[in-house]
Amino acid sequence: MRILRLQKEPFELSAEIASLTAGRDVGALVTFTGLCRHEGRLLGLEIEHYPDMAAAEIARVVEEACGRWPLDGVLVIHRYGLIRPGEPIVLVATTSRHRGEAFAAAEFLMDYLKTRAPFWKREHTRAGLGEWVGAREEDAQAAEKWGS
Amino acid sequence: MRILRLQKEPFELSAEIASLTAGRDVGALVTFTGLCRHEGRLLGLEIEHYPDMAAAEIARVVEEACGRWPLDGVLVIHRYGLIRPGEPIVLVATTSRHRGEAFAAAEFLMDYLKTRAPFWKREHTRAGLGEWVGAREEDAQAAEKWGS
Amino acid sequence: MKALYFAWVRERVGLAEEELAPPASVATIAELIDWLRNRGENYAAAFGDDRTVRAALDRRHAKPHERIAGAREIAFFPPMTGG
Amino acid sequence: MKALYFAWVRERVGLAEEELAPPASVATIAELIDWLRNRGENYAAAFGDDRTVRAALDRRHAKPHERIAGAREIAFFPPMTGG
Repeated sequence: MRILRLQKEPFELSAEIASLTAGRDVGALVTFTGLCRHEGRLLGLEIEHYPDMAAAEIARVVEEACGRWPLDGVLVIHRYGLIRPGEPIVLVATTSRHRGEAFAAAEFLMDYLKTRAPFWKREHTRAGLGEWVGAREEDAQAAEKWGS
Repeated sequence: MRILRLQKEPFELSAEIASLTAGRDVGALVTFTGLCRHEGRLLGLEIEHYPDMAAAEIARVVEEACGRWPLDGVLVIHRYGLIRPGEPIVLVATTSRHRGEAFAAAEFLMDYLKTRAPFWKREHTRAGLGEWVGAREEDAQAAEKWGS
Repeated sequence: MKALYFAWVRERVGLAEEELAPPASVATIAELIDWLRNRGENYAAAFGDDRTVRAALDRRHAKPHERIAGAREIAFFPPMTGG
Repeated sequence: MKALYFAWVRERVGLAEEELAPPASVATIAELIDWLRNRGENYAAAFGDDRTVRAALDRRHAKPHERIAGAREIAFFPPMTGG
């Protein structure tokens, strides 16, 4: 079971997880949700993306994860457009027989998506569209730890 | 924010996560759900526990995790009694500013709970209460990787 | 002291809990287990020959060499399988 | 070939996309970037002096030394900040 989606709209964790696990004999489920923070000043984040490449790149990263770990299910949802504080930006979920594999695959997916999926965040404040969010060196390092 | 609970009743992922994140400026959320599998033959799992020690041990493991990683929130719910296939047994959730810490803490919590929290699973089949589930050597190894 | 038994240790002993009054010569958890083994077949079956059975003193995990003096509650159980 | 620009590369170039027809001497991505830099201030500002700007050929990440022959679409963008 693989569910990969790019969308503008918010999503709801339980409903998404239900579609990944319904009718399946799942033992271990790991989810990661990345949320938009307020940080005391943001009205939101505006996320620009390269639609066709984003879909293709997410599919490639999922393919890579499925080759590394015996996963029963993988779900990746990434939003674009304006995202308000408290709203989810990205959801990754993995199901597997044993938890170690589900944890490793979910973290791998996030590390790879961060550095390979073509999305760019921009801060939205009272003054309007502001600074582009800079890439974090830690994200590049996190992706490197998985080897190539 | 720390939420630690032992309960007989099922729980619902979204509602539990909402209580961990509501009104907080959360950036990264990792959840682990352990579910009862059917395995083509089980009517469920009966979970026996040592109530006072289970609560104390979960609190100690959470304390240890909070000492190792800068977590904003931790949630641990563990059920006991009869659990039907498809139902959740355990939920661990961590929130943090960065995802690496939330992932590490959630996996640590599960590895420690598996080998330290006093719960014992027994298979429930058509023939009645059956075999006690044996401890997995992999679980002991998983806990050891975090050092002491 | 109060002894608690869980899971298959409880089933083999045939009791969920009981009061124990070991002689003063029984100082450690390992010595208490040896003393219990000699109380009957049920205890011998529960504790077996190896160290599979775990113990907790006053709701904290404890090793066989630890002393039982002062503890109000000791629990015996198989390796844990929660989570 | 079609060129796409994203995020601050798009803003500095002043275009989201355009058709490019570089001379035959422009063989690699790095050479295409050098050629673009000489087309105007906006391109020079977008591509800067270093290699911060990333490229994709036909929707796959590509390194500066890779050849552009045969590609229908090239995209230029800053390091990614999704997730």
